[in-house]
Parts: sequence; C-alpha cells; structure tokens
Amino acid sequence: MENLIALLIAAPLLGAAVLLCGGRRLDRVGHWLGTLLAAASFVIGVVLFSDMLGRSGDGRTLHQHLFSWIPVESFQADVAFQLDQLSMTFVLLITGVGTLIHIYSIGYMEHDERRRRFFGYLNLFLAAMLLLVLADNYLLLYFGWEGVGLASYLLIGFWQHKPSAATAAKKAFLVNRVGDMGLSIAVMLMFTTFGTFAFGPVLGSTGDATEGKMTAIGLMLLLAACGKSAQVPLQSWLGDAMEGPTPVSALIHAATMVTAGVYLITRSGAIFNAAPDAQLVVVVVGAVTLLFGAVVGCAKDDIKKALAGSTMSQIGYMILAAGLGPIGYVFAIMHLVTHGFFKAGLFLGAGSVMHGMNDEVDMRKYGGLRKHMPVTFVTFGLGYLAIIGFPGLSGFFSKDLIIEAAFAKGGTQGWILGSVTLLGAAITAFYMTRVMLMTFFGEKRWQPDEHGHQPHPHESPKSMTIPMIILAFGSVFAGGFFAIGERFVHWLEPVTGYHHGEAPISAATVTGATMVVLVLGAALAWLMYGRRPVPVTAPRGSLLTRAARRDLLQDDFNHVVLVRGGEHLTRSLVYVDHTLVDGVVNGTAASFGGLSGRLRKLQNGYARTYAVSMFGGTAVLIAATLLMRAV
Amino acid sequence: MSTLAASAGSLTSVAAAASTTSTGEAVQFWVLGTVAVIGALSTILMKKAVHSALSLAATMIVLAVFYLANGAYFLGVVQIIVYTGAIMMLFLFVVMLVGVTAADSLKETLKGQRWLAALCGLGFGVLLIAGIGNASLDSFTGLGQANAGGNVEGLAALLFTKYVFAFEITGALLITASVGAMLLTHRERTERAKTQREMAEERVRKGTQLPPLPAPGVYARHNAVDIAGLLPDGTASELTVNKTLKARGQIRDVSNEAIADLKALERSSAERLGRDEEEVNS
Amino acid sequence: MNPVYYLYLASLLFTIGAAGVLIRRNAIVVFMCVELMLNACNLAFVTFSRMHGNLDGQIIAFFTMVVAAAEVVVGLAIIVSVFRSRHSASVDDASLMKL
Amino acid sequence: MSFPLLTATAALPALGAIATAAVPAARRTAAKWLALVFSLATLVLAALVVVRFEPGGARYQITESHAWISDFGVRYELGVDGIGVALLALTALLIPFVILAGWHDADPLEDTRPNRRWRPTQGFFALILMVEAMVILSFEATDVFLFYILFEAMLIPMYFLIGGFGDRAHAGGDEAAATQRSYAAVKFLLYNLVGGLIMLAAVIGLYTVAGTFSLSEIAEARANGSLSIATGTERWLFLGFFFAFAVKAPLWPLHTWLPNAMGESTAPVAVLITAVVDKVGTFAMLRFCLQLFPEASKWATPAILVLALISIVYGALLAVGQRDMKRLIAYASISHFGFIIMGIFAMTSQGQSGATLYMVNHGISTAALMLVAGFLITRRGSRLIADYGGVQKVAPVLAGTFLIGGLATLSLPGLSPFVSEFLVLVGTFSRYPVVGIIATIGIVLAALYVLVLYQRTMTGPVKAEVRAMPDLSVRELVVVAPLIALLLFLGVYPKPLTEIVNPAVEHTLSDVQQTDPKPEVEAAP
Repeated sequence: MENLIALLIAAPLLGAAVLLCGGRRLDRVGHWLGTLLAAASFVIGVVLFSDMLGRSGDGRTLHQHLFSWIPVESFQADVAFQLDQLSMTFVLLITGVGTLIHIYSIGYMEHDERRRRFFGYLNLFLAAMLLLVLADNYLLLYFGWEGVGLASYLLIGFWQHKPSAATAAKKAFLVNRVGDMGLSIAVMLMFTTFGTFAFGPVLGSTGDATEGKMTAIGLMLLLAACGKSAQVPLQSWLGDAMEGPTPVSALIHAATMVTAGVYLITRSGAIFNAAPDAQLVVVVVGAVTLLFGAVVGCAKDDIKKALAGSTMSQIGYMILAAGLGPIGYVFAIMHLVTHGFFKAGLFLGAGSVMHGMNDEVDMRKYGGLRKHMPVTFVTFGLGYLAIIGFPGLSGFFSKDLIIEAAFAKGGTQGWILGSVTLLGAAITAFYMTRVMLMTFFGEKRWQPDEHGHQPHPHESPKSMTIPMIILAFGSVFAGGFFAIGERFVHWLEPVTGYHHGEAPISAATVTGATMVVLVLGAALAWLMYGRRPVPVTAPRGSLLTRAARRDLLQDDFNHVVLVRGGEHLTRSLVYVDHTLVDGVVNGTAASFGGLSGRLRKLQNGYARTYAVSMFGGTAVLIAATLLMRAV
Repeated sequence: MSTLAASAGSLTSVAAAASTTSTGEAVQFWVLGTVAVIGALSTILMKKAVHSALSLAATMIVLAVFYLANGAYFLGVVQIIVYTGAIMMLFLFVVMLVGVTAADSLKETLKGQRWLAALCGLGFGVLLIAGIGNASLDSFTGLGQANAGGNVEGLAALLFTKYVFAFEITGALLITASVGAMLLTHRERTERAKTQREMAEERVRKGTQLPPLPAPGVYARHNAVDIAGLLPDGTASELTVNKTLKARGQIRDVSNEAIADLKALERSSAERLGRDEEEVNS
Repeated sequence: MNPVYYLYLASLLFTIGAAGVLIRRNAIVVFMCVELMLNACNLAFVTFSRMHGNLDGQIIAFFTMVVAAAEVVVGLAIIVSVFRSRHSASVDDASLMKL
Repeated sequence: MSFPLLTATAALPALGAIATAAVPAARRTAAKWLALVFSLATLVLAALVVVRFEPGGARYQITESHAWISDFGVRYELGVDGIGVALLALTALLIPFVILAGWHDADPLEDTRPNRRWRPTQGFFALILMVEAMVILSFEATDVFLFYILFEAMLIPMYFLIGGFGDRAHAGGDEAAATQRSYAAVKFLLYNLVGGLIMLAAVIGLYTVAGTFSLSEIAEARANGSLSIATGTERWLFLGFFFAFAVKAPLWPLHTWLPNAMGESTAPVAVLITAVVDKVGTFAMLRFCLQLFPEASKWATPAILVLALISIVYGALLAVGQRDMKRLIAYASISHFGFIIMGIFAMTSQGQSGATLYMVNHGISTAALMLVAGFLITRRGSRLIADYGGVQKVAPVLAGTFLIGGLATLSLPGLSPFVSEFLVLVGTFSRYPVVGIIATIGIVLAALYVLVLYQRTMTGPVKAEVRAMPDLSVRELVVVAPLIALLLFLGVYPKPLTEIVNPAVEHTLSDVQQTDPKPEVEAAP
C-alpha cells in the first residue's frame, strides 16, 4: 500500500514533464491530460485514505523509502515519504481542489494559446505541493517548499507579456526566498543539534536540546512560514500575486500553497511546544496579520485583491491557532481545510465574474450581477456566508473553535487574542459583505472598456460552474461534518496531539459574541454600500482607507528601504569595484611602467657607460666576497 | 739587466721560506714601481695616442724587469720581446695609420661618466688592496726548487705535459687570429678595375686636370713629397701634395723662401759681375 | 720588503688601466689600457708563482701574453676597418647598442 | 606496465589540437568535425577512467610514474583521487559542448579575403583542445612541479582564445571591441602570471625544504616524521601557493580579471574560463594547500573564510548591478567560487564534498546559462540586458532553457547546484555558524540577479529588434538539452558523484587532522 505514495507525486510530475517538453503537438489534448493525471492522483489519494481508515489510530502512519538522496557521512538526506493523518488531510485537499481547478481552467483558459503550458505548470505545482506535505524529512520538505515557490512564480507570471505580471512573479519568488532562507537555516540548526533532520528523530528528541536552540529553530521555521503564507512582515507579495490567472489565485494563493506555513508549524509542533517564546511570536504574527489582512481587504476595489486580503487574514487565524499549541493545532488545520473550500469557491466565483465582464476586476464597475450569472451568485454567496461564519456553515465551526481556543490560551494573553479574533471576525463580515454587495447587488455600473467593448455579463460554461458548485457544497457542509462529534480532532490527535483548552467564558458566550460582531460588521457594510449607490470612481477616503489601499504602505516601505537602498548599494559597489579594487592593480602596473621608463634612460647605447656599470658590478661582487669571507 | 737578473737569481736561490726580500730588490721595486705607475698614468692622460703608446711601453719594460726580479726569466725576456717589441710596435703602426698628430680632446662628453669612473676605480682599487691585505701571507716560498733545473726548462716541462692541450689550443688561437686580422683588414674589390683607357675617358669627360698631376718639389734641392711644387709665378700648387699629408697639415710651404733665395743669388752674382741695381732692374 | 708589494702595484696598475678604459674615447688608447690591465694581471701571477714556489703562475702569465697577442692583432684589425669606414676611432661614435 | 590511461586522456586532445591546427585553410568544417571527434574520444577515455576508479580503493589510483628531470627529482607522476576523477569527467564532458556551441564563432568574416595562412577556425578549436589537454593533465598530476608547469602553460592558449576571438557582432564598433578584448586578455594573463610566479617561488621553497616534488613522497615523509616544516616556513609556502590559486579561482579582491575576460570573450570561451580553467584553482586548494600545509591551512582559515564570505555577497551584489549579461554571469561565478572556497576551508566532510560537487555542478549550470546567453547574444548582437525584452514570446524554448539555467544558478532544489550549495552551507554552519548564516544571504541575492535578468530579457512586451528572433536551432538544442538533463539528474540523484568524492574528502580531512563536529544531542531513532 505504501508504494502508492510515490505514485501520488509521480502522476502530476509525469503530466508536467510531458506537457512542458511535449511541444505544440500536444496543444489539443494537453489540458485533458493534465486534468486526468490530477484526477488520478486524487483517486490514489482516496484509495490510500480508505486504506488508512481501515487501520487503527496509531498504526495509520505509512512510510516509503525511495532512495538515498544526499549521503555525505553523517549528513544523510533520503527521498522518503511519510503519510500520516496530517499529510492525508493535505493530500486530499490538494488533489481534490486541484482537480476541480484543473477542470475549471479548461474553460477559463480556453482562449489562451499557451493553455498546454498552463496545465503543465499546474501539474508541476501539484507534484511539488504533494512532495512538500509527504516528505518525511525537512530537507525534502524544503525541496517541495521551493518547488511550489517555482510553480507559483511561473503561474503568477504566466501572462509574461504584462510587465506587472512579470514583476509580481519576481516579487513573490524573492519574498519567498527570504522565508526559504529561514527554513534552510532551521535545517542546518537541526543538523548541528540533532545530527539529522528527519521528522521522527528530530521531533522525538526535542526535549533533550536546550530551549534556546529550540527557540532559534522555531523562529526560523516561523520566518519560512511567514514567507510562504504571506504573514506580516513578508505578506507584501500576495496582493500582487493576483496578477496571475484566477484559477491560480484560487488553487495556490488561497487553498493550498499559502497554507503551507500552517502545515510547517503544525508539523513542527513538538519544536514549538518546547519553545514557548517562539510560540508567542507565532501567535503575535498571526494576530497582527489577521487584522492587517482584514483592514487591507476592506479598502480594495479590485475583487481579487480584496479576496487576497481576506486570505491573508484567514491564514492569520490559522497561524494564530497553530501558535496556541496543542489546543490549537487541530483547529488550525480544520480552518485550513474549510477555508480551502470556501476561499477557492470565492476565487472561482470571482474568476467567473471576470470571465463574464471582459476581465474587469474593479468591483465599482460591477453591480447587480446576480440576475446575469445566477449560479455564480449562489455559489459565491454560499462561500460568502461560509467565510463570515454564518451559523451552520463551515466557517462558523472552524472559526468559532479558533476563537474559543484563543480565549482558552488563558490570562491576559487569552483575552487579548480572543478579542483580536473577534474583531477580525467583525471586519471579515464587513469586507465580505462589501464585496458581495458591490458585485451582485445594487444597480449595474459597468461601462465599455478601453476597446469600447460593452460588457454583456453571462453565466460561465459548465466546466467552470460545476467545480464552483462542488466547492460550494464543501463550504456548506465540511465544517459541520468535521466539528460534530469532534471527528476531526480524533482524526488528527495522534499526529498533532490535542488537549481541550478551558476557555474562561463558556463556548456559548463566545458563539454569541461572534454572532453579534458578525451582524454588526455586515450591517455596517450594508449601510455604506447597500443603501446608497456606490460611486464608480473611488472616493478619496480617509487616511486609513488610503493607506489600506496601498497595503498599509508596506510596499512603499519596501521600495524606499530595500529597493532604493539596494540600488544605491549595488551602484556604489560597481563603482568601487571599477575604481578601487581594479584601480589598485592598474595603478601598480602604471607605476612599473614609469619606473621602467626611467631605467630606459640608462641604456644610452654608449659602450663606456655599460663598461662603468660592469666595473661597478665587479667592485660590488668583490666587496661581497670580501664581506662573506670576513663574516 | 743582467745584473738585475743575477741579483734576482741570487735572491731566489735563498732558502725556501723567506719572509722578506733583499734590500736591493726593495730599492729597485720602489724606484721602478714609481716609474711604472707614472707610465701607466701618462698612458691614460696623454692627449696624443703616440705618447700614450710610448709611456705604456715604458711601463711594460719596467714590468719585464719585475718579472726577472720575481724569478720569471723567460717571461721577462718574452715580455720585452713580444710585448714591447711586437705588440707595442703594432700599436704604433696603427696609430700612425690613423694619424699620429690627431690629438683627441680629453673633454668628457658623457654626463657623469668621469665621476663614475673615478668612483668605481677608487672603490675597486681599495677593495683589491684590501683583499690582498687580508690574503697576504707574511712568509713566501721562493722559486728555489722550481727553478732548480732552470726556469725555461721548468716552464717547458709544465707546458708540454700538464698544459699541453691549452698550449695547442692557444696555437690554434694564434693562427685563427692572424687569419681573422687579414680577413678584417683585407678589402674585397667589388667592381672590375677600370682600364687605363676608361680612366682617361673619364678624365676627359670630367674636363678637370687633363694632364697628369704635377710632381711635387721644385728645383733639384727640393724633391721631398711634402713640399708643394711651385707654379711659374712662384706660388705653391695644392695639387702637387698628397691629400693625406695635407690632411695631417704636414705640408712644408717653401715657395717664399725659394724666391728669397733667388733674389739673394742674383744679388751676389750682380756684386760679382759689378753691375748696379738699375741695370739689374732694367 | 715582502713580494706582496708587487701585488699592490699590480692592483694599482690594473685600476689605472680600468679607469683609462672608462674615460678615454680613442679606441686605440682604450686598447692600450686593456693591455695595461693584462700586464698588471701578469705581474700578479708571476708574484704568486714566486710566493707559492711553483711555476703554474708563470705558465698562466705566458698564456695570457699569447692570448693578448692574438687579441691585439684582431682588435687592431677591427679598429683599422672601423676607422676606414667611419673615419673615426672614437668608441662613442659606435653607439649602435641603442636601437 | 599497463596501458597509461591517464596520459592518454591528456594526450588525445593534445593530438587533436595538432591535427586540427594542421587542417588546411579551406577545409574549415573538416577542422570542426575533427575537433569534435577528438573531444568525444577524450570523453570516452574519461568515462573509462571513471569506470576503472574504485571509490573505496587507494587514495591515488591508475597511477603512472616516470623520472623526468632526475637532477631535481622532478617526476612525471600521475594519479587521480575521487576529486580529480570528478573534475576530469566534468572537463571531458564540457569540452564537446563548448566546441559545438562555438561552431560558428570562429568563422572568418565575409569581408576577409581568402588567405592560405589565415586559419582562425582551426586555431580556435585547436586552442580549445589544447586547454582541455592541459587542464586534464593538471587534474591528474601528483608532482608539484609538473602541476606548476601545466598551471602556467594553460594560460597561453587561454590568452589567445580571449584576445583573439571576440563576440561576432558586438554592440560597440569592432575597433573598440578589439581594444577591449586585448585589454581583457592582457589583464587575464598578468593576474595569473603574477600568481604563478609567486607560486613558483613557493614551489622552489618547498623543494629546498622537502627535497622532492612528489606529493606521495612528501606525505610519506611527513607521516614517518622524517620531514617537519617549521611553522613560519610552512605558512609562507602556503601563502605562496594559495595566492596563485586564489587568483585563478578567483577570490575577492583578486577577481577583477574575470568579468573582463568573460565579458569580452565568446560564450564558449567564457565557459572554458569559468567552468574548466578556474576549477584548477579550487581543485589545487584542496589537493595541494590542504595536503602539503595542513597546519598553515588551519592557521589561515579565518581570514580565508572572511574573504570567501565577501566574495559571496560582493559578487552577488555586483551581479545585481550589471548591465551586461555576460559580466553578470561572471560576477555570479565569483559569488559561487566564494561558496566553493568557503566549503573547502570549512574543513568538514559536508563542506568539502559539497565544494567538490559545487565545482562540478557550477561547471554544468554556468555552461548551460552562459551558452544560452551566447546564443541570445549572437542573435541580437548585443550583450546589454536593456536591448532585450519579450524574447519569451518569440523564442519560448530559448527562454525556457535560459530560465532553467538561471534557476540552476540560484540553486533551486531539484537541480544539482542545490545539493552542493546546501552541503557547503551545512558543512560551514556546523563549524562556523555565523559564517554559514551570513552566506545564506547569497541565496536570496542569487534569486534577485537571476530573476531580474530573466524578467528584463525574456518577459514584458516584445521589442522590435527581437521580433524576428529565431528559436533554438537543432545544434543549439543538442548543446543545451544534455546539460539540463544532467542538472536534473544530479539534482535528484547525486549519489554516484558523492560516492566517488566522499572517500577522497575523508583523506583530505585526515591530512588536516579534522573531524566533523558532533551534534549536541544524539537524536532518538
């Protein structure tokens, strides 16, 4: 059975190889092949899942050792896989959502002549992501980690002819690299501390190492997580990443890749449990990002960027939960899965809207679309309800549990975190309602685009709507299914560990409070965008709004400090290299030239001058001999 | 000379390890040594090459004497015969060939050359002397045994046994040298010699000096090559003297004195014949 | 007196000769100075042979003379031909070492 | 005695060089094919060496030894250890691609009138083969003097390759290009000659101290204590050797010749410089500096690590600041050589194995990137990044290979450079944590310069000048595809290489009496 694990990865990898090397002759069937292999991977996943369910709680972890990757003395990196409940969850999420989005893309990318390559990249991403979650040691995880980074780079920059897209792709890769730096340092630390970096030994013996080491490793892992999951301070790339095709945003920048950080932290739970300080930092980062993303989401008029902001903030929730330790890991993953459903659904919905509106992304130019694209409206609406945590839907359960866990952290920390999460819930309700209203309600505000095409909104083809419907189902029922009878907790407990945190206030109170803030947020949004017409051109807005529109000036900071500073540094260094380092050498050469010029004067060609020098030379020689004899 | 040789001989026949030589030799050394040094200095300081050559010859003779005094009879003689006799004469020949009287100025043309030379020379000499100074051994074995069988025989014995190869090689060297000297000085005629006729035609074509050059000298009492022949008006003709002599400024101009002699002759004859000046002038 | 004095004399003569070589421009005189130096050497050799009581020194001096003779012959021949071609016997005129 | 395999590996290309040079002027194509055939034959012999070599066996294998200059105890001694084998294979592997890539680089220009004496093409390929012969032999030499001679001799053909053959269509006028080129060539020669002369002094010094040039004899004498070099002497000698190798490598601040040389020469020659010839420097550090002067090496390690660190960051930053893509790659190489040297002097098995792998992988990846860049340059006739844009749209395959080469340069996992770079980092980190951490900055900067290069040249709106640009020809694909395949294979399965290299590294470590630092806690199985 465990031999199937490699196939999980092999299938999409094969697809990528064939599609990317295949050449034009595959253009006709490329997308089908890609989808087929993604689906195949999903089927294998399901098979393995059913097999896993068949076995008892602790015997569920499977191992597969393929070959020894980098063997150098004590440094032994293997290509080996570990499939436990945590990995399983991800495998199903990745392959499932991935397959759906493959199907969706068939329709969405229909008019793109490079569709074959697009599917190649998607398959590549699936392979890398699966490698990431299936690796049984940190170095192999790093392999997948960078692999998904590459795939996201290729996919964000898929429309390379757009300079903005190319820049966004580069930015994403670079910011991720900063995170990867953290991961690589973490791996080195593990190697020097434990002499290995395989999950089993490292996580098994975290107790023996000093807490300082553990904190260092934890913080480095967190840095990596921040890069991949767009957490403050490395969040700046996610907004620009929306330059990519919408299915990409849905799959990579909403459902799967950006949640890799959460996976990393949960997977390394043992390390964080041994390093409370690191845990605290994790929580803080989560809380800050949670609000940051929410605020940004409120101000964006670009529908995808608004959703990106929300993604950021939702992942903030997960990171925060993961930072809470054993009381939070499970809920983090649970929210991750539900979020995978509804956020993917929302993105696909947004994509469908854009599809119908000549790729217009400005929500101020939408309005009243519910009549024109009913399916999209319904699925998007369900997703919306799910994300704001409407009772009974997925988001309600998962988010509610996180909020409880936050309170359960205990002490003032608990209160602060709890209130932050509540505030986040309120803002979430606000900006999602805003998106909903601006897109589907009110009167139509759309206008001809620069080419003079009057958009005539229409429902998207089946290949796009069906995935949306399936995801909508997921976003409605998944949460309930997981939460009732603590199914999910029991499922993951053997891997992540779990102990129930006692909140200072009863669960009911928390739920109530959540409901209240939720209604408040939604109502406020309705007051602002539902009742009065939405101006087509954005009003100047308050200082905060303007800051939020610019991602709270974080990009400007980067630009001024990093980009400008870097440019100056490199330019001055180029100058130094040319003048100083090179100049020294050339200077020496020049001085030698001058010296020889002076020496040339002695060579006047008169025999007698040479005779004198000879004579002097002899004299010197004699003197030397005499001295030697004397000494 | 022979006395010197004798003294030297008596000296060298003294016991093997002596520490000092006879006072006679000492005196001789100091006297002749001074001469040698003066000769050497004048060699390098004389303006005219001839003088340098002569003073060098003097130095060499002195050296010959010293050889004898040092028990090198053969070398002493050879020194006089070969060096002073042959080589220096060769020098003189060449000097004559190039021009005896052409005195070259001792003005130094190369900047700083003289100072450098002086400096180096001084330092060098000092060093040599210092070197000898600390190489000097206060006692010396004379040539008593070595010259026992006669100096020449001793040399010969060595020369034809131990140094025979060197000897042969030097012989070869000498031959090569003479041949080389011939080659160097010999001038290969590049074009066919002109026949007399051609020369004549050439002269005519040039139109200058058709008849042969006038012979030097006038009247039987003056026929030396260095005296210009006189033209009918009594002035000297440049053509009559060899260019080389002219170049060296070695022409004796006798035209005026010849005329003066003529006058004196006429006057005396007039006196004897008892004529008076008027007649003479008329 | 000690025969060493002959050596002092020899070195003195040698130095004088060398100085002459350096300061005179007339090739012939320069040549003479060279001869002077050779003679100085000979004197030294002879003296040494006396001090050490064997004739090798004299042999060397002998060879020196022979070689000197050969050298003079060739050297003078060269000087003559040079004089023929450039009408000068100055060593400075032949400053052809400089390209 | 058995067939002298090692001599053959070096002699074959030398013969090829002579044969190629002898081809008459008119038969240019024949010369090219001849050179290619000889280089391939050399590759076969190299493969034979790899097969004959037993990783577990003696330190130096397939040895040959003949007296050469017996008065100075100079012997013609050959032998390969794992490191030598790896680099030998790399060289033999790269040369055919270099020749193939430079197929048209040395064709005489149309306007030059036919001339029986004027045979640039023959000369170009003959020189390349000459370099190959010398480099291979220098990887095999186990006699210091023999090595020194080769170390110096290979400058001569390189000088002519750099100075004689520039980019066909250079942006600046040919006149300016020619002067630039000769400047670069002279600079290359002077730098390396100075290094070489200092090394010569050290070599002689070594002889006076040890009385022999043979590595094995010196090692033996050291082992049985009959030879003990005074600390001061050893340090001076070490510095003499190291200086030469640092110039060749090149290490900051002796690096400035590399950008000129690589910028002015044609892409294949640039590959020859950075991927083949420079490797001799780092290789020699491993084989000679550490083996001959262990104490001094340890003594100098801190300073060298600092220099290497500067090279890494400095080279990367300068690469970011370049406008000329060849110079950019050159500075990237400087940064990478910093990694190699750092790995060597970290004196851990990971570091040194990593460094050796790094030499191989860097050779392959730089070759891939540089050659594709060369194809690009020959198409557009300019080295300036600003002259390109949107190539991806018109020549997707070219762009793809360029991207892969770039990704290899920024050492993405899955491509072989990652393996070596990570090994070097881990090896350094385990002994000098701070150094290791600072070095990781290089990873980020590498991503920066590679992606900026790719973005500016390949993406964005298509520029008018590149609109008609053809995609890779079959010949060019034949050059690039195998390199990329190799990058992928060694990235996923480097074991064959590590198996060869590890034992040799263990020997080197035992030379310097170093052992890997132990982990703090023994991890539970």
